[in-house]
Amino acid sequence: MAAKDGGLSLHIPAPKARPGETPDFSHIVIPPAGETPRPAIDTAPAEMRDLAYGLIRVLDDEGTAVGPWALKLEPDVLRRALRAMMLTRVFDNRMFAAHRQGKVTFFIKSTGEEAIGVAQSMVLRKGDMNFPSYRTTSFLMEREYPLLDMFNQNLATADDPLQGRQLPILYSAKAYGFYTLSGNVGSRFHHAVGWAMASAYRGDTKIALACIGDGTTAENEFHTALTFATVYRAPVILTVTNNQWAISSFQGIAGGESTTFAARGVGYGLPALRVDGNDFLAVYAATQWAAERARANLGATVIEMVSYRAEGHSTSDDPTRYRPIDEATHWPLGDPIERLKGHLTKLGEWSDERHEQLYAELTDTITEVYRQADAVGALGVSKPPVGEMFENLFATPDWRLLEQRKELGV
Amino acid sequence: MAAKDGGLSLHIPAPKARPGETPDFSHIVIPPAGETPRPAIDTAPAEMRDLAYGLIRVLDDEGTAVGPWALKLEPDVLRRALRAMMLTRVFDNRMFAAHRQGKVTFFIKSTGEEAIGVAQSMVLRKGDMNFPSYRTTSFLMEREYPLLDMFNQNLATADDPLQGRQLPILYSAKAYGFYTLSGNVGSRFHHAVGWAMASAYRGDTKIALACIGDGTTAENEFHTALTFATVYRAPVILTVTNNQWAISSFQGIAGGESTTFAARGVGYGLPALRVDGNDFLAVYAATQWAAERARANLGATVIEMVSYRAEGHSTSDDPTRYRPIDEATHWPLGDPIERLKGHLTKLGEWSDERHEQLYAELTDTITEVYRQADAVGALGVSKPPVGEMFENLFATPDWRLLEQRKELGV
Amino acid sequence: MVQALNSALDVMMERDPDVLAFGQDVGYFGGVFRVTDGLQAKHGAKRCFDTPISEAGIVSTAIGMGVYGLRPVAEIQFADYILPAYDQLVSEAARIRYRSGGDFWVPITVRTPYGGGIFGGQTHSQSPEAVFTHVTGLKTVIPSNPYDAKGLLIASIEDDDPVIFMEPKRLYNGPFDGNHGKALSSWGQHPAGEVPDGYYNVPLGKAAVAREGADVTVICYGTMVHVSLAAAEESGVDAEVIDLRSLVPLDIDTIEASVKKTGRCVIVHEASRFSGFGAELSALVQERCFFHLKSPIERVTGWDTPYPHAFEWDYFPGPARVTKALLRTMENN
Amino acid sequence: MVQALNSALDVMMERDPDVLAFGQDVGYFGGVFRVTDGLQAKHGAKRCFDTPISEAGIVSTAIGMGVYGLRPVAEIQFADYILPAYDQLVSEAARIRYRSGGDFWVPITVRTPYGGGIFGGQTHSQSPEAVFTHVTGLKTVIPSNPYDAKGLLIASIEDDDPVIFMEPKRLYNGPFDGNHGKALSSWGQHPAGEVPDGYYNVPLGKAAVAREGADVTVICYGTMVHVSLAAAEESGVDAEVIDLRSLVPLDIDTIEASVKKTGRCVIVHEASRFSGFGAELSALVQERCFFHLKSPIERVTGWDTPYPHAFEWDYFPGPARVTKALLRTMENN
Ligand SMILES: Cc1ncc(C[n+]2csc(CCOP(=O)(O)OP(=O)(O)O)c2C)c(N)n1
Ligand SMILES: Cc1ncc(C[n+]2csc(CCOP(=O)(O)OP(=O)(O)O)c2C)c(N)n1
Ligand SMILES: [Mg+2]
Ligand SMILES: [Mg+2]
Repeated sequence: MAAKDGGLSLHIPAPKARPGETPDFSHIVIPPAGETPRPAIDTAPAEMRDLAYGLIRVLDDEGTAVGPWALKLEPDVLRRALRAMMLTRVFDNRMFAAHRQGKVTFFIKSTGEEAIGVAQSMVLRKGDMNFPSYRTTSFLMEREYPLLDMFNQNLATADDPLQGRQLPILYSAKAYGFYTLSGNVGSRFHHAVGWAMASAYRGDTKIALACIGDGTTAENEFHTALTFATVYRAPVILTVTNNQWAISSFQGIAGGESTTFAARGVGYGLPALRVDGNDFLAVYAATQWAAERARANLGATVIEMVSYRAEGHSTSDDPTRYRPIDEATHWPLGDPIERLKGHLTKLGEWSDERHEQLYAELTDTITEVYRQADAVGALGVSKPPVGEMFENLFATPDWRLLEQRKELGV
Repeated sequence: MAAKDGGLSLHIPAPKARPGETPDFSHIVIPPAGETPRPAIDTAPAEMRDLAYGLIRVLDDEGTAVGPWALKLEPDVLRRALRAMMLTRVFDNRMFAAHRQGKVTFFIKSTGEEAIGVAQSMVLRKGDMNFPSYRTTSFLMEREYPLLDMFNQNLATADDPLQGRQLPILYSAKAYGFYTLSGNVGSRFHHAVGWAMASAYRGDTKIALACIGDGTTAENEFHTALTFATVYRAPVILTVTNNQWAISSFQGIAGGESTTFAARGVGYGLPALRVDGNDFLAVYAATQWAAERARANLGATVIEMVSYRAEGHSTSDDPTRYRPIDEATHWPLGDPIERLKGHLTKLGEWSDERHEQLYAELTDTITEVYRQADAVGALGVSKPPVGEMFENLFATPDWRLLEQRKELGV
Repeated sequence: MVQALNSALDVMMERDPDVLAFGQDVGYFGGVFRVTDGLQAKHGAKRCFDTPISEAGIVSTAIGMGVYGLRPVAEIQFADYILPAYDQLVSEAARIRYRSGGDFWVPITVRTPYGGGIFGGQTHSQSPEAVFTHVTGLKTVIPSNPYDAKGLLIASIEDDDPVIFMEPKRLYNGPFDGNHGKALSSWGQHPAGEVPDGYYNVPLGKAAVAREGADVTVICYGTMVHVSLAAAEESGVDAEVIDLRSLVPLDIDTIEASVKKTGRCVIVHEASRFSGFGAELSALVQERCFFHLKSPIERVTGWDTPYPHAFEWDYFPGPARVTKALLRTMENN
Repeated sequence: MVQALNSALDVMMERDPDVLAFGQDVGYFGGVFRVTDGLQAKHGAKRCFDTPISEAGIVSTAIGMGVYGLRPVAEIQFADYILPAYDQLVSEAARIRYRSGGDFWVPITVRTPYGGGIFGGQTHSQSPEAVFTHVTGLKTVIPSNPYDAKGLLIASIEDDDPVIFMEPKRLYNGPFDGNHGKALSSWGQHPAGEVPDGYYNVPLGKAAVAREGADVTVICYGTMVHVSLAAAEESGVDAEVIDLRSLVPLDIDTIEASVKKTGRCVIVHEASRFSGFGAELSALVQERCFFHLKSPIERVTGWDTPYPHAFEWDYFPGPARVTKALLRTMENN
């Protein structure tokens, strides 16, 4: 490691494999499912630091739920989760196709990470608030956010619920417990802490949850959120989805080369769980544990969801330029849909046929709703009234907005 | 902890004692001197996480240096350190008096924290750079920064080396390895990391050191500095001086209620030491250990110096309004000057008489140099040429500065 | 003015349980300028508390609380230290209502002392209003006296959009006209120093005419109102002095009417000149009153340098510089 | 323009071992706009590398390296994301030489793509130049064509003070005059699209006259240079179009001489209007050319709203709006 002639040298982290090389995930240590203990929710953070360096897993290789984190969830609940994950994937594929057809200029998939949003949706209650990332689509799917509204926004049709103001994927859905997204990464992460503090201030029972990517943990808000969360014991769940990649930079560039992201939480005195993010049952159980802590006024929890971004960062990205083309297939934690399917099948509550049939059904639904939105007219064919540009900046527009609107004649 | 009627409640940390109450430092756990192991510098951070929760102490209650962190320092070196600490204290007192006399509007003492800057100065080599806080005066004292320049700047006389541009205490002394200070707390902490990366980039042997207060760890730079330091393994020592107070807020408001500040470093995968900051020998040994790591291209270390701000935050502050008037006398880690004096005395290398005599000598020196600066004329009596206001903004002033200078007629 | 601001907070905390105040040293201690003095003792630690030293975190917390439904009042200890929170204010607070189509909004107030004249040096003297006025979606308010300070702060807290509330710290304990050699005066003797106990507000977006005059319109705010009034007296020029009170929304009607009447305009602010708020005022006046102008619009401002410790009074745009501008502007008829 | 910028970096990395480039996705991948393409492969990972997603950290790192003695070139992926680094740029980079009495200085360049026209929505379209031009101690540079882009970037890297180098992303792959219905054109056909291979520089602080004219002076920069040129043709007004190239330092002489010649002035920028850089330009022109002005100085700018996704072309100040302003300004004689 020392430089030639005894001088220092600058270390630049690099991933194990680049295009043309063989994918290598040997650094991902995977303990057997069921092995990690589940402490009582009122355990002192100092007594469970190990959880930040382990990996909570429930589903074993045979699809059986094992160990102390295996909750008893009804088959109906599991099927509902599976459906929301599948719907997300079908929706993402439909939007990707829309991009190739030139209907939208931009889109982001969450392929491989669908378990997370679904579990969050199921654990959070009405009135709680998720401060999501742009890969939290499956949360809205589980909550049955209207698909037509979703397409209308993505296509920026005349019926866009956000009046043409936002890029595709950047939803806002207060009634569904889904906070307003923005293109800036990270900048809403701390709002969850403020929101949770407000709930505690009011003596309310609502809790908040926030999502951030591995890459984005480097932003200021990650630090301030953890600091304020620990100081005021805010009832909030702070989730890092470590999908191994930012855009073209791997998680080592975000500071994951020599420790875990869950460990950050330990540094602030917070309980921190590290979870197999592609194991729906593990994600659900960990989120549930953190929610119980928060609701019991025991404060914040950090959760690292270990997952893999199976596709490009967005439609603007070409991952084959910076990682092996087949890296996704080597990812050792599998695919969340396949794993939950396997579990349900093992339980005798699901089958290949029902799976295929559900895919077909969801595909039909998505095709039909997309058709309806497209009939309204994607941007270029239709768009919301231009006057909307001058609305909603302030509660009441000032003279500048009134004059400018007049100048534009809308 | 749960709120009435089962709702949440907001936790607001509060110190153990307010004015009129009995000081209480029972939460400061003090292991015996010599107990903490000293790992080899190339130990993996994951194997020495405990150090972040302990307290490295060398001097025992009898003033004997014990344990693996007790380096063999020559009595001359120790006397030199003692002298620099005492000089700092005499200087601070002289400036405080100057404030009471209306010669300056502002000043900051470092009473109780003098060991830190002195040890840092001794461990760093010529060419290394300290990115200090406003309580790092003793670093300049150990390096024999000219006292007259120091007074001239503090009094903003016509001979002020910073041309009247800076408040008292905000020195800049590149030639002494002391980076430019500013009133903004924290905003230079990460510069040390960039500087250290530059040294590594060049294949140089220089290292950097940065200082931050417990309160200021909440600022963005603390996070970005630790992130970049871990990613690029920058040869830098990142020091947090936990003197228990920000201005009027105790370290619990900074996130120190349920963990240590050293633990933050652990979260980023960095080695982290927690040190008795009033024990000169411990501070020296820990800083030396971190410097060796950095020089061996092993990367950054976080050090928490546990100390106590024995006086007000600054001349603008009145600590009796928010903490017990006698809190300082209850501080369990004592005074750094007294402790080093005790050690030297125990070694037979120092005595009460020599101590008194040195104080008298240093007081004479300070009195004399202060007199010289005052003869030049404190702000109001003399000041640097007003034209300086328009210099050094850019390497070459543009027309705006030239025109404005003309307009002011200077 | 400190007591007026304190009273505004007290009155609003009394009236509305959703109002709370926090910031560095704001709780037990009552703020380094004493604006929150006594509020923790009276309303409890949950309603008035200390925060970590993270301006970004303070504003983020306020935003999160605001979207929940509270009306937080955050203090940034000095305006010089508000920039770590700049991204939160610009990219989040200012944009949330717009980008969410009205789904969420941010009824927060961020108070911060600004300006020089207290020997604060480069980092306790700045006037960063222009980096806020450019931001669509933020309001910026600056009072010049205790009566307005209380009324405007109450209006800001009641406002459903984010307000940057800048307090001229040199006016905290008395009016100051820039004649720093003179004895200090207190608000006791000043007509606007009298502040009613209870609730009242001064609406945002309405300027005050601090002095009526026929010959030149002086546009100013904060400390510079007093400097401009002094200059009007010292110069003998019959100046109309407009105290903007809020920069956004701006009371363009009052400005336009006055300049059309006087035909001359001098703009005064303490911030450095280039790209300062005076530039926008100058551009607007020129656009709207071009054919009424008898002489060039002048700007009297801080220099395009930082605010250096030893040269405070050389930097501060005092009455002598305003007087010169008034006289110069009168040369053209 | 992408190749020109790439060449500037390559040439400087070749000439000076102290020049290095970093930012998000800048290393192996070569930047999301490909500006650093091939530099890591050619110069090594230590000279061109990826960073964590922390704009504040990127700029802080650059400052630390700069004071050490390197000449780092940092990329901020979109100008919309530069604000987390705002405090570092304003409170540190811009002030270090001054406050240290020349003891330390910061020879860094911060590159960032800005502006709309690429369907980027609110957070990939902004033009935040005015929040930098107000900051004493920062330089702000904006090229409008490949030749200038390379020469100005080289001059910025060589400059001993911090430079914000804003790249009009809509011009990356060809000139664009705002007529978004027209076929795309490439730089190949454009006279300033030809870029010498080796070293040259275009000095900071010197504007270019993009079109000589007698009747109105148009002041603009970046994408708006092409829009203004199109408007000059479309309107039939004999406009003199000044391409500022650097906003700070500003070439006031060229501006003043032109407006004194034409007696009319239109200012065009894409940023929102209120407190934008156009305000400073308007104020300066008015102050210096008052007695030469035949009609009010006009500003054609983005609206005082965010840049909404679906209304990109309603927001973008295109040639039709500039044409209207030109014709309006000609009404007064
Ligand atoms: C403040 C800001 N900086 C940079 C970007 C550009 N950007 C968009 S997504 C992204 C990568 C985020 O990676 P990560 O946090 O790991 O999330 P993931 O995409 O993997 O879910 C970057 C750099 C941005 N949108 N906002
Ligand atoms: C960015 C910024 N925010 C706030 C302040 C005001 N301030 C000055 S010192 C201080 C307390 C710092 O406490 P700590 O970091 O513990 O350092 P200490 O004074 O104890 O050495 C505060 C809040 C500042 N100077 N800069
Ligand atoms: Mg990621
Ligand atoms: Mg402290």
